[in-house]
Amino acid sequence: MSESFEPKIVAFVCTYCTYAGADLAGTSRLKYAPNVRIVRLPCTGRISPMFILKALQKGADSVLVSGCHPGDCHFAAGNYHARRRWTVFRALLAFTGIPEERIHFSWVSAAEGAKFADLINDITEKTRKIGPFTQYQELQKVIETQSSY
Amino acid sequence: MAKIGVFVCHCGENIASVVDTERLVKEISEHPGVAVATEYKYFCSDPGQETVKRAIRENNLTGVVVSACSPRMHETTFRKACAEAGLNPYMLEMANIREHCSWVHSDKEEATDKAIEITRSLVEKVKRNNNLKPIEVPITRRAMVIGGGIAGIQAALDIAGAGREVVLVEREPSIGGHMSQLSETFPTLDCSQCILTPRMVEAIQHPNIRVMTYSEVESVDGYIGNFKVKVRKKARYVDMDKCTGCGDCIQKCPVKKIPSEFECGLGKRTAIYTPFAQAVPNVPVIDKDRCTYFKNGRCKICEKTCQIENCIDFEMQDTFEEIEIGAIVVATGFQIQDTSIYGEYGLGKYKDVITGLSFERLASASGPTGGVIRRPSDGEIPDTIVFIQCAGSRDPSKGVKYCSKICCMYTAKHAMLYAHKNHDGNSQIFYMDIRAAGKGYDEFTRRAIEEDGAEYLRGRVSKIYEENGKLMVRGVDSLLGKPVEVAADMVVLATAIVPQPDAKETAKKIGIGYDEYGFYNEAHLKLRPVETATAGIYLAGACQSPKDIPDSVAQASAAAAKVIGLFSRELLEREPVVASISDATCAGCFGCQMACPYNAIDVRDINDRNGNLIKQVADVNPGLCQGCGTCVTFCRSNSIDLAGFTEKQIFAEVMAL
Amino acid sequence: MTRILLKNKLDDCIAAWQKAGYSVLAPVQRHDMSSFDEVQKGADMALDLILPERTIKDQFFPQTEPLIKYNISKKEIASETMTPPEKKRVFFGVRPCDASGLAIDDPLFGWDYKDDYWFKRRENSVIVSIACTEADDFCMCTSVKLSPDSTKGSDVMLRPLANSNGWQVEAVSDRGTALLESVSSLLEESSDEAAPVPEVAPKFDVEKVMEWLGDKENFESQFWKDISVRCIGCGSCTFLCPTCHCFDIQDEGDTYQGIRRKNWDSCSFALFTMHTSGHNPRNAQSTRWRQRIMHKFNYYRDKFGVNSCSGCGRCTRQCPVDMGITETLQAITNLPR
Amino acid sequence: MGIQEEYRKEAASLLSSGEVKLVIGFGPGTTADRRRAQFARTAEEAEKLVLDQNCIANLTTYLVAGGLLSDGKKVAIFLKPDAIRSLNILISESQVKPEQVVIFGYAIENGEVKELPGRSIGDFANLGEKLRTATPPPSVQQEAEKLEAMSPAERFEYWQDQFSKCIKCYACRQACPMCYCRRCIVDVNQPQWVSTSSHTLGNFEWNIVRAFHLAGRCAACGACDRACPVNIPLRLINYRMGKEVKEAFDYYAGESSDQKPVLASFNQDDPETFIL
Repeated sequence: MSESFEPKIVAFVCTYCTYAGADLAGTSRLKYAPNVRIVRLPCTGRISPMFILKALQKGADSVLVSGCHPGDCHFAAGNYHARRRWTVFRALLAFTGIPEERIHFSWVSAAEGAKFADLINDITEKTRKIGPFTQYQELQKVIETQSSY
Repeated sequence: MAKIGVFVCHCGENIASVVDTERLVKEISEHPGVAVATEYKYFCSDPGQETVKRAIRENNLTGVVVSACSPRMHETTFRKACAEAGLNPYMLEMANIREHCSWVHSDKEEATDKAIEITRSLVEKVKRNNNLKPIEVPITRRAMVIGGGIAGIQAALDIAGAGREVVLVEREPSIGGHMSQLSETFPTLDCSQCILTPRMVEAIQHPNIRVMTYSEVESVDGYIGNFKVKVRKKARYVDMDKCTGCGDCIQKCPVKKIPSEFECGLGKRTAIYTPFAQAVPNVPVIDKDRCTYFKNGRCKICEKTCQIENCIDFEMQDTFEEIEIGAIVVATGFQIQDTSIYGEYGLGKYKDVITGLSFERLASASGPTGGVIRRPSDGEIPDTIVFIQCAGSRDPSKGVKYCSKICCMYTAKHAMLYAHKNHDGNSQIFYMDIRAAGKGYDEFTRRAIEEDGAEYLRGRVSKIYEENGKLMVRGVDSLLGKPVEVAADMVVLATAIVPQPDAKETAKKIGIGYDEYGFYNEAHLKLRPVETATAGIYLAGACQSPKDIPDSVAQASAAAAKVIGLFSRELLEREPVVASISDATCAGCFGCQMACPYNAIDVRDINDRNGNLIKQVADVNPGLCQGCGTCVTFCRSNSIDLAGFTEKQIFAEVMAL
Repeated sequence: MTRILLKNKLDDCIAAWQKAGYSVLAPVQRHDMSSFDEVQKGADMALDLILPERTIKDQFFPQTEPLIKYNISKKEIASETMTPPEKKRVFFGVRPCDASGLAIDDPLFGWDYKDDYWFKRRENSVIVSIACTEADDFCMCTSVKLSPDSTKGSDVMLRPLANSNGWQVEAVSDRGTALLESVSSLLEESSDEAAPVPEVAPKFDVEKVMEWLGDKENFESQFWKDISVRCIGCGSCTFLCPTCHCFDIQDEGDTYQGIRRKNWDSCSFALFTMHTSGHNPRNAQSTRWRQRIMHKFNYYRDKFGVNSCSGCGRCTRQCPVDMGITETLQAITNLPR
Repeated sequence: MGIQEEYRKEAASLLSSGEVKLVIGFGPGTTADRRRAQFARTAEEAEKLVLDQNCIANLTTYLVAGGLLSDGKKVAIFLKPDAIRSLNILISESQVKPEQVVIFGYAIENGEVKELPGRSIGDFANLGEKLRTATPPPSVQQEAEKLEAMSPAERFEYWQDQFSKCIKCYACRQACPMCYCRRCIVDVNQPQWVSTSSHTLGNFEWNIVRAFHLAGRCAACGACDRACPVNIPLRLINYRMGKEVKEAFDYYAGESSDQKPVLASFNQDDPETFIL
């Protein structure tokens, strides 16, 4: 893989836990890779599989979905619903050939600033290793070209 | 056309030292729809906010992005500023380039690129923000307190004292709870009944308090300010209004040998009974399962004894009442753990191995022994009592992981009471640690040791067995590092405090969260300790975690203060982040209804002009909706959307990344 | 004596055309589907099919086609037209019904506005058709007054030899003549007989159908509701039709750039006529099915003098619920008058 | 009397007594082995219904089309086990009221039509267990296993080849009884989550979204697969999703009519091995 490859990572997070966890990473001045872009949602229950597909279309090399630990959801059960969807969606993506190592799921609480920072570093590193998600990005490129006949 | 203002904050050096704010401003001002982009040292300062306001007015901005700190920090600040400048406060987004950027990255180039992308993405989002209005919900200013122990009584009295109506629901025949069973209370050794009974009487006589004993909450519907609580009033078979509390029926009842729950089985009661002499209300109930009439169809001696016509009514049925309630205080209390998990301690096998709560009854002047501490087996006064602390608490393998918090104190108290009543008595206490934090608490345990001769042995008890009429307590003194054996006449186990056996079902009925044990979850352990995650429902007492009386009372007053605060307004304003459903496209599968954690989704009929049903659709009750968006994601036809986080907004946000 | 092309010369023929700058496309069977695609040799072709599942229309009017690229900046939206490709193509092994379909659609694409995307491709393509020797239960070219060897829309017509060694070759247009010229050395004279054309019994009386459709009284007839009750409203018949030509224009892109595309659309879809208000003038499947039939056998003829159907039968052959044009037109034919 | 005759007779009597307004069954199709849906409204029409081993379509699709049941009247319908599963799902999703449907149940075993006794959905309650243990068509299972044995890149290529064929005719959606939405997500253009263009990317999105929406709701009737005019093996994905909800949540779609939708419910101890 070329050394200059900087993966693009899109994270969909809930505002009460993981967003706050990322805030804590900030207030604790923990350093992590700048490759992640965070989209804030009220709850993991709000995170639709469509978000993940669109992020991939927009060139994300990895996607992270993260929220409150089970039992800690601000909205009581949003993360339990989310967890079921993820299980199914993850299997679906895997079956259609979208590698599991490009879609990450985690629980990061408001107190886990360090976990958030480590997670981003880890995902960045792993994605850097497996390289850009060219397969999917190629599909986008095809759209932009006229058919040959 | 969108006219967005972008305000890039330096946060002193916090942002500007890492992010090239000048480049950020330059690039973002080239972004379509950005009318103004400017930077400043502290936008949260007064002059900073003034700049924002002026920019809104001068440019007729349609949206504002403040690139600064976390929205959790200053969203409210800038929303207010927007509102003051005449812009709908929800037309604001915060681009978090501090916590999520400058504080966590060091490479200036990369951090600046990231800051630009974060800001752009939120500019695209804010273009699609909608003017929102806080939701106003009317409040029923009547509270319900569930549980009539000391916490419930305290909360009820405080709320009632502030002039608001309270319904106090207790499932036992009398209010009073566990505190009414206690003999004396630490650390002052005042008589529990003496300090509690006046409160009980005050509660039942208070014009603002309606006490519903022998009643249980069946269901809770609705939402903050507007709950509908269904209460089951269990058939008492005695007319509350007619009974004078003379007690004749109790005297005459032929079934006299029922182990009294209140006396922990150490005393007896009748089939028609009040749990204890000072019961409030002083109206007996008939124990249907034990009553001869209910069993055999014959007896009715109580009815014949009763001087008042139709006061005892064997035909009485459970009745239900639906009550409109604005706020709920849950004070359902605790139970003690069933210590038979420790087979080696022989609770149940040896009559003289008892729980701490039983000891309270033995020590109580109103108890079965009149306050003389006697062995349950033969009524002898014991010479040596062994107390075992942590008999269930702090034991991940057999008991519970947590500390039950009150056992160190009450064991010290027990040793003291024993010493005061039996000067030659010898008390030996096996303990793990002595946790006596609290006003006057450590002094109290010291007193037990130094003045009342309590002997503390650090170590666990491995076995209790009977030998020559003595209970042989075998354990290890871990300070000396050698086995010890004590011959005791009685053993008292400091059993763990656990949630009520039906705590989880109750939580589901009420709609609140609970932990792995069944203790109820507070909204935030430190900052919102008396609120639950469900707005309008508060916690008091040991249903949240093991507590002593002062803590329970303090929390009850805190919960009451929350309720009183809520009731100080006629209308409740709520964040308008709620879901809404499109009638036209809803397919009526009602999966959203099942997925909603708040029961906020109803079925609504759509009729034609003649009133014929066309279809049924799902409908969000904005008063109940908390805005999690779980339904939005569930909806296959994309018929649900969430204000503040609409599909369009998120799509734009992602497409701008 | 006629000119023939022997099968063993086909590869040379392809090579010659490729040398002359043509891409050669033919029916191929790939990924469990038959359609027109580029081939390098005769063995790549699936010439034994009665018809490929996809039509040749796809190659002139693709299912999705980019028209304009645009870039959004603060000052302006810059756009760039994506011009249709001008690659020269030979289509080999086209069935007469598919070739006819192209001819039927020509007037539509050249009517008030000359659609370059269609005509650039038409002008640069030579259609080498092969007459049918087999038909199935769904074929209905004769019902729409075409035949298994009609030359409409073709530039060259090949008739399979009875001995299966090759084809009789006949140029039916100037473009066809020129194409054959380039491979004249590969053709030979022969007296071998052509295989007989299959009997395709007419399935309906198109004259009667047109007459009934032309009667305004029948527009609101209960007939439409009854005949379409089975229709599930998918677009497979329209998308597999060699003459259906409806499209939609869609912008696809992100915040900064995008592409305006021409995508197939179908009168079978409820969304096709849905107004922004939510009102839908064709709000029942029966009205949409009626539109399809009326369009093909009434409106189109009114405007362009030809029915918009070449009788390939795909609409029934591939219909998930076994419907199609044939059943409806048969029913109209049999209606009591 | 064979089952075809028996059902014809009963259908005719249901219609003539006015018990049902319509019988949805099968009739002869264009070719000898094709059967098509037949809508009998009179006893006479009912006498012409066909029931043989070629009657494989899942007719429940018609129950949810065009407000058929909105007048509250009853409809009789010919259903084989997979279609009964579909009906269970439709009932559990409030699309069909069970009391409105009279069922003529049948199963095709070794090329023969067997009667499934019972007329209302409740009579088929024990079918769930029978279906649960039944394996999907071995060909589907084998093909899916073959795919799972591939590397992700190979699988991606496989689906890329398959999805590139998709023309977005939505025959899969229209043929599926579970796609009863009044408006499909693909028809939402504000915002356009699924691109309507039938380029491969758009086709990926569409097929992934549809498979997701069918997860835990597919009765494996194969209607989508048969409907697809370009032969995309859609059943494979749906089979894989069915397997996932079975393994992860012990959920078998359409087992009963009072099931909770698998993605609208949860267990606190659902598996989560993949969550960091």
